[in-house]
Amino acid sequence: MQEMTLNTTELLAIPGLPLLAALLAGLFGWALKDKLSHLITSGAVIISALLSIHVFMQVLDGASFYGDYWTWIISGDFVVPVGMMIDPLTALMMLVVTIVSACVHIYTIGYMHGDPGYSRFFSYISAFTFSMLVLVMGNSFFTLFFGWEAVGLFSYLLIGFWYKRESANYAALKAFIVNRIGDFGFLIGVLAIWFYFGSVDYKTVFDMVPGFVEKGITLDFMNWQISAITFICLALFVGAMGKSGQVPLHVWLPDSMEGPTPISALIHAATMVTAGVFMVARLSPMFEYSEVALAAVVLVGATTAWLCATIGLVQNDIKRVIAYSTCSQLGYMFVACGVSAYSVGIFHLMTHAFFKALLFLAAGSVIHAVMANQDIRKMGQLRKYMPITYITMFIAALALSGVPPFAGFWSKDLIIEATVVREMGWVGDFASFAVLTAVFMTAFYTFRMFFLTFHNSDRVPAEVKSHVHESPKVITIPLMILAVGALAAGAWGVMVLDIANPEVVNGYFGNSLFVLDAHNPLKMIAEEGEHGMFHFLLSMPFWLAIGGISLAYAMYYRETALPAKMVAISPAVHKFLLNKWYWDELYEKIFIQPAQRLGNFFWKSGDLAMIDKGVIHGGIVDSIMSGAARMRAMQTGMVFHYAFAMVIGVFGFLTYLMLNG
Amino acid sequence: MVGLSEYLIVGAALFSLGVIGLFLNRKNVITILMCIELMLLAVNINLVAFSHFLNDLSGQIFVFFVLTVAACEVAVGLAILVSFYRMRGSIEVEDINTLQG
Amino acid sequence: MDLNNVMGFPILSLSIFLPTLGALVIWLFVRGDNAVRWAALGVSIATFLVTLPLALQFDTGTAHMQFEELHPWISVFNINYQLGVDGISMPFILLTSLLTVVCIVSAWTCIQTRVKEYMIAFLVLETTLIGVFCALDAILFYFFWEAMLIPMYLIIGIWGGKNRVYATIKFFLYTLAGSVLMLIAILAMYFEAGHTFSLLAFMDYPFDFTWQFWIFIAFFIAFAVKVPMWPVHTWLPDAHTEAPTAGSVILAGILLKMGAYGFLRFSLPMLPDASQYFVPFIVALSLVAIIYISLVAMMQTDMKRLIAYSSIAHMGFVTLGTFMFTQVAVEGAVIGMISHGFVAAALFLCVGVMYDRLHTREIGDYGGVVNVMPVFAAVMMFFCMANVALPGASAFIGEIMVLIGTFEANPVYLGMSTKWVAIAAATSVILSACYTLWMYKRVIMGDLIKDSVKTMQDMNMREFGYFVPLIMLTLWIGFYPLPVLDYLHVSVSHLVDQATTSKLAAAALAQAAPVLDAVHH
Amino acid sequence: MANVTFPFPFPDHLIVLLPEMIVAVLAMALLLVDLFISRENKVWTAYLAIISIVIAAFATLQLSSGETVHAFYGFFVFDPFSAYCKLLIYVATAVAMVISIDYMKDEENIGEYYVLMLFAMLGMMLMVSATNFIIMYLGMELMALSVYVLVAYQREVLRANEAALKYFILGSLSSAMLLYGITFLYGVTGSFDFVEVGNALAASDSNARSAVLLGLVFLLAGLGFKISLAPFHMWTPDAYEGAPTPITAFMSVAPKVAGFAIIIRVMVDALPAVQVEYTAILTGMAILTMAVGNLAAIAQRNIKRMLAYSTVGHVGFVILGVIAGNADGYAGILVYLSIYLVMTMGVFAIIIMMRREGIQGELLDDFAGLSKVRPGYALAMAIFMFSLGGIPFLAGFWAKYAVFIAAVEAGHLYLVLYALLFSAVGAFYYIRVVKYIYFDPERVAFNLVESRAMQTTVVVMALAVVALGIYPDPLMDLCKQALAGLV
Repeated sequence: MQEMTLNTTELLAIPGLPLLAALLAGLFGWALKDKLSHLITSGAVIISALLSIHVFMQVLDGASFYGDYWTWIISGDFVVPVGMMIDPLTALMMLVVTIVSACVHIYTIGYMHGDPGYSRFFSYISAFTFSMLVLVMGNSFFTLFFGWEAVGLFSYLLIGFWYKRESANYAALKAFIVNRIGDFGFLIGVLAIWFYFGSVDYKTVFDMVPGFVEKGITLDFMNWQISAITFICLALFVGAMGKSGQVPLHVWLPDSMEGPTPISALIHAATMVTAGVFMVARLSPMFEYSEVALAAVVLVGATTAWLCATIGLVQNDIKRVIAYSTCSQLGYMFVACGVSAYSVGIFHLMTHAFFKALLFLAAGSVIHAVMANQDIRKMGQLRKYMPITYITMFIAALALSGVPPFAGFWSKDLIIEATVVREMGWVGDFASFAVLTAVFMTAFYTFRMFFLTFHNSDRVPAEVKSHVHESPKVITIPLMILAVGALAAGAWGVMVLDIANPEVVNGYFGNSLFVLDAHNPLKMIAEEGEHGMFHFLLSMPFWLAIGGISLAYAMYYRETALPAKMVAISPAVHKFLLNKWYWDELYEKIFIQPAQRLGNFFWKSGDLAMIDKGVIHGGIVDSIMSGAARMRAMQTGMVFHYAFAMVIGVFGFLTYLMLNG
Repeated sequence: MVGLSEYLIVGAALFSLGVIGLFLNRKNVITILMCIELMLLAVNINLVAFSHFLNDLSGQIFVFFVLTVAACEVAVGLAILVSFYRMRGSIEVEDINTLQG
Repeated sequence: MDLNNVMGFPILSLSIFLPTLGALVIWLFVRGDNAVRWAALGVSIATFLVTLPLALQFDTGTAHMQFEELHPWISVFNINYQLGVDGISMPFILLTSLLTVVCIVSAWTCIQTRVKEYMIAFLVLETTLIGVFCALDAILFYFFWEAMLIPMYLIIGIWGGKNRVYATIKFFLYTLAGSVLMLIAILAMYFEAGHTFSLLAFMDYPFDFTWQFWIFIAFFIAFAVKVPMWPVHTWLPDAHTEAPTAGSVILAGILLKMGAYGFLRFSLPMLPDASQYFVPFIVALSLVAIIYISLVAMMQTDMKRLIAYSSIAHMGFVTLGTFMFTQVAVEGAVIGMISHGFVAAALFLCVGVMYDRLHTREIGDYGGVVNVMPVFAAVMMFFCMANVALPGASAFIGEIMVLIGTFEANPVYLGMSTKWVAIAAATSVILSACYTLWMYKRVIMGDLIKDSVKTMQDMNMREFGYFVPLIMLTLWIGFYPLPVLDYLHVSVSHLVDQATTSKLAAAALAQAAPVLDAVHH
Repeated sequence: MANVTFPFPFPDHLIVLLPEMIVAVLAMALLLVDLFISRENKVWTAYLAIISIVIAAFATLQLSSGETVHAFYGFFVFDPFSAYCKLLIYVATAVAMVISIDYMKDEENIGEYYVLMLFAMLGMMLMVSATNFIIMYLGMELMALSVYVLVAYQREVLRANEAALKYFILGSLSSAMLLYGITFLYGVTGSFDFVEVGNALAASDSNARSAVLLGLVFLLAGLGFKISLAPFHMWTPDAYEGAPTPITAFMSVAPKVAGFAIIIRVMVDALPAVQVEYTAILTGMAILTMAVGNLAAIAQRNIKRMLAYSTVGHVGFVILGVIAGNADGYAGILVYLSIYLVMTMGVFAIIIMMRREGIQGELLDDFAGLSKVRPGYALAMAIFMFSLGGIPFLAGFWAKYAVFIAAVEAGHLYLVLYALLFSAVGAFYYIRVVKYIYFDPERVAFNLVESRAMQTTVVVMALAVVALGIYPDPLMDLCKQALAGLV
């Protein structure tokens, strides 16, 4: 069967153009001036987006691509080829990445206007786009890792973009290091994959997995055994946790909001943070064979979904609320993957990309309007000033809450159903509980934020008020484009991509995802019963979402005393949530401080006291010095002592000879 | 009959006296010179005794050399001592102590 | 076309002695600081050009020594002037000649006193360093190895910081104490292997285990001091901290490699059984270097000291890879060394750039440097990221190869397979990020608060100029390491063969031979 | 007594004594000539003395044919070994004279100074050519008595007198011990001739064993004193510090050469039968010597005293060649001594120049900052110091190498390890001098007393150190050949 292949040049151009643009803007930004910088980068990314759409169309028609371009490392058997693998999963990711990125580029023109680091910023986001594309388009674990690290780098650079702000620098550092903890796991996974499969490209490895699993190879640590495939999957999943902000590695994601808002939209909502989900989906041929790993994915995802939602309930920073919702939604995606509904997870990834990017950009628009204030307690009634932002944000909020027919509903509903249907023991029960309650909370905090921002009473400080205005077109147009996505992506997914169709395994994704028959949740959903068009009216998630919105309406639509009363009921709980479950403090206590103490101990007690002072100085140098002093003292200057020494010497040697002779 | 060992014992005794005198005496450098002479005397007794019992003249010839050299040695030694006395004003052994350490 | 084979052209001798000849000319004939600088630059560039053909004409198809030269030197003791390079040593020669150019340029303005002596010291140092990598005669090797101490002692002592005397004497004595043991080991091998000092003969001679054991220990101490490995590393932070910038560059870039190179040249091929025997020990020390030292690095307040500790940690990877006896790991170790030559050197240069402006190395004295030195901040960011071993930087290639090689080496030590060693070593991914970026944050990022920092000027073209080749090389090896790996393949696989082929059977045979003869007769 | 028959044919090889005769005659002649040289022209005494040495050297070179020639009924030998040692002694004496010229020009009766050096040299020449304990003793005493006087030459300096007195007392003690030892060897063997003693010892029965051992220990004590082996070294620092600096230079090289030469000869010819015993004793002495010399030097502030201890340390290394007991070892000793001569003379030349107005120039502090004012001397001093420390590309490395490899060959691996560790310890005080020169700021002005002769000495010695460091082959070859007749 002759498969349609894609045009190599076109494929190369998709990541290539942003890279080129980034290099131009980065190296020659000083010469290009602002306008040329943003033209080059935005132009490149828009072309990339168009090409991606073109590729996507072709892929829809069944085209694909798999090939190596060059070899990165050769050493003995260890060969690292670099190439591309374009299949439906990749194509969809490219689509999401480039479109969101293009929107963010355009948006940035307005948002970052006048910033001293203007062209640098464009250079970074273009380079980020390149890295993300490498991540999704690559055909081996090494390209994945390369992209993985590169997006981490640009995330770091962009979070710390406003380098004058101490908090931003701290957040950037934190993001990088927490991500590195994940990368540590990823790296180990890659090592193990090379070791067990002797290859690092997807195709070879995936083909070998079933046979490998049958061999039942285990890994020993002391007396403890673990199946190799589980080990690999868990190690890789640690990487995914780091990148996608899953508990307990989620702490960096809310802090990353210190970066400029376009970044929050692009990197910390739509694309980079979803890389973990992408990875799990991409590696579905491996995860499918490890029940333990899948359970871990579900457990972590569900915990995150629920835990971050609770924190989101009480946050006052507009971006942080959205950030916690991002964590939470990522948790949903992982749950989806964990219950083997990979296609649904990716589907949610896509819809989430649109509505969350929109949410962030709209929030950015608000922040822009109120002069960089992010505290929702100091907003209110903004709908009067910025109608477009208001409407687009409303759409995004509904989408996030999971209200039909907005995008989020379709995907989230499927996830919840899949979770409920799939039998996974206590993990499954917990996951079902978590994803359901989180729906309620999501709806509540989203609309709490929404109402406090656009309704409620007008709490905008007077000096800011004169400045509040609707954002310029470069900002609103991307909002509108994304709003379309937030509106329609869900339905489009179900209609066009066949996500919910139990008849076609993985729907649109086909072979790019792998599900064991026994795991296929969509089939299980189908077996549960017929789903009509208005089935949602009977489903729990829908009503939970409505309930959440209603509660938010009751408490926050107008200024009421309810919130204060709620706090008064259980101040401890409120404080606990407000302080984000004290994760940061916990890490400070159990990791950072001990590490610093240990470092200091090793340095002061180990290097300085023990080795230098103890052995080198105290032991060797001191004994030499005291030996020298003793030798010096023996040289008394008295002739009779000298003579005595000679005589002693003679008799000493004589005695020795007589005794040993 | 006085045998070789008796001579040697005398020699050893003299030599020991010389050595012991050398480092027990802390008063006068002259005494040290005398101790050295004593040791050389012991050497000579040994040589002569051996020479006699071996029937070999070379030992006795050596004695003459030793005597001559000893004389030279004393001459040089006394000269240095005089020079030292001029500078230091003392020939006590314990006063020869500026160089040390 | 091999220059050597065709024309008998002594390219290695030329590379070794050109710098010293240049130094001699400068000493005798060049007057005036600026003239000296230009002359030294000229000499170093000429040396670099002379070493280039080594790479261009290198035959990657053979593990034999190339560009060999052999002349009797001290006939009484059968010591020869024997030079030659293989794929393992050749890159280091180029690295040396390149870094010397960088060092000379970097010292252009910051060395104002005794310029002539400084340049001469560096050129002489270059001679000794290249000599170490070329020598195929053990005494010649030792000769260059030790001779290196003299210029280095002077460089740190004369042009160093406040505490330079302590640092330089510590450096000198530490290294000397280590290397006297190497001399005794060499002498022992000389007698055991039949009165020859040829490294190649040592490699072929079947030492029995007792010999290997003790010789290995002696070599190990000498090399471990140089690498340096915990717990004989404490000279390095002091030496680095006090050395002038270029001194740190050459120290980190080349001198540390000499130790690991020694392992590759002596321990592995000559003493395979002892090397195998000591693997758990060395693995343990390497892990200590990676983890313990990284934690120590994190707590440093002096930038140079921090980078010095980071060097030790990175060299932990090198020793780990070296003693895994797999092709990938050993090649990774070599790449790691080369890469560290660029990255650590560049980081020291970065500190040097700042030091030239504020004359302090304390992290706390900086902050917000990016505001006044954006280009510099970008360059330093690049090298910090390279130090963290981000893919795309040369360090990544080295580390990943070492990890891959370690993971697959797969023997079991102390009841644990090397997989767990690889995993423990991989924590460097986290730790290196912690100390490097934390420093970067404190030094470069932040608002401009300190008045002193406000006065700093961004890099000039000269300063930028010496970073450019380092950036390009770091990226080149990061993205396209194949050319370098090509040099290594055959030599390393030969080395791995040697290191994994036990000499004990042959040794037993050799000892039994006289007995057998006696039986026959 | 009419029929006296000589046990040998009448001496027909007296010609090989030509260098000794030249030195003896010219020295005595110079003593007379000196009376006729006016005070201003006293420098000519030095020149004449040097010329005498050159003539003697010329004669020695002419005579040396690689053959071993005995003279004086076998009391005296002229072989390549003695010729080489004599050449070293000539060089050491001549250089010591060259560097004396400026230093001693204000002394009274300077003529006798050079004559005494010539006599001391004559004593050493006899020592290296002696094949008989009598000649050995006479040579040794001639040398010692002359040197006692030379040490005390600055009569108005207290410490010079004190140094001489101490040296004299202990020297006499050691002579007595040496003689006492010799008497026992004589008593057992009935001869003073080395070879006959050797043969007789080999044949002697075990009854005589304790007498032999007694003789051996006393003999070694006496010989060890001359070359400053611990515990018979204690005169060394005091005498070196007190003596005029050129004499210190002279003493730290020439008598050592003679001493080692005679030790080698005695060991090879007379004592092979007790090699195990003397090796044990010498090993003990070597261990002590290396430790004492290298450690005590660290604590010194006076560079002459430091160099005295350093000499002790070096002697500890050199003696390894004797312990090795093979041709390589003896050749190594010659290599070591040759190189040591070059380094030491260079160092002392610089130290002498450091004596300037009001400053003795003997303290380490006095060298502080030398490199800034006189980079050339600083470089030379650094070269000498690194060389003394045994760092390669300088000659000192090969010196150590030559004896160590012989000791390893003889199976003394641990001893060599010990020696190497102490050479690392020793490096500390050498590089500390470099530290003063290069790293410290100057504290006092440098108005060096320079002369063409001194400068030449420094330059030649520095160049020699570097040249021998890079290509020591000819020297090593020469030393190997010098042993041809001996072993």
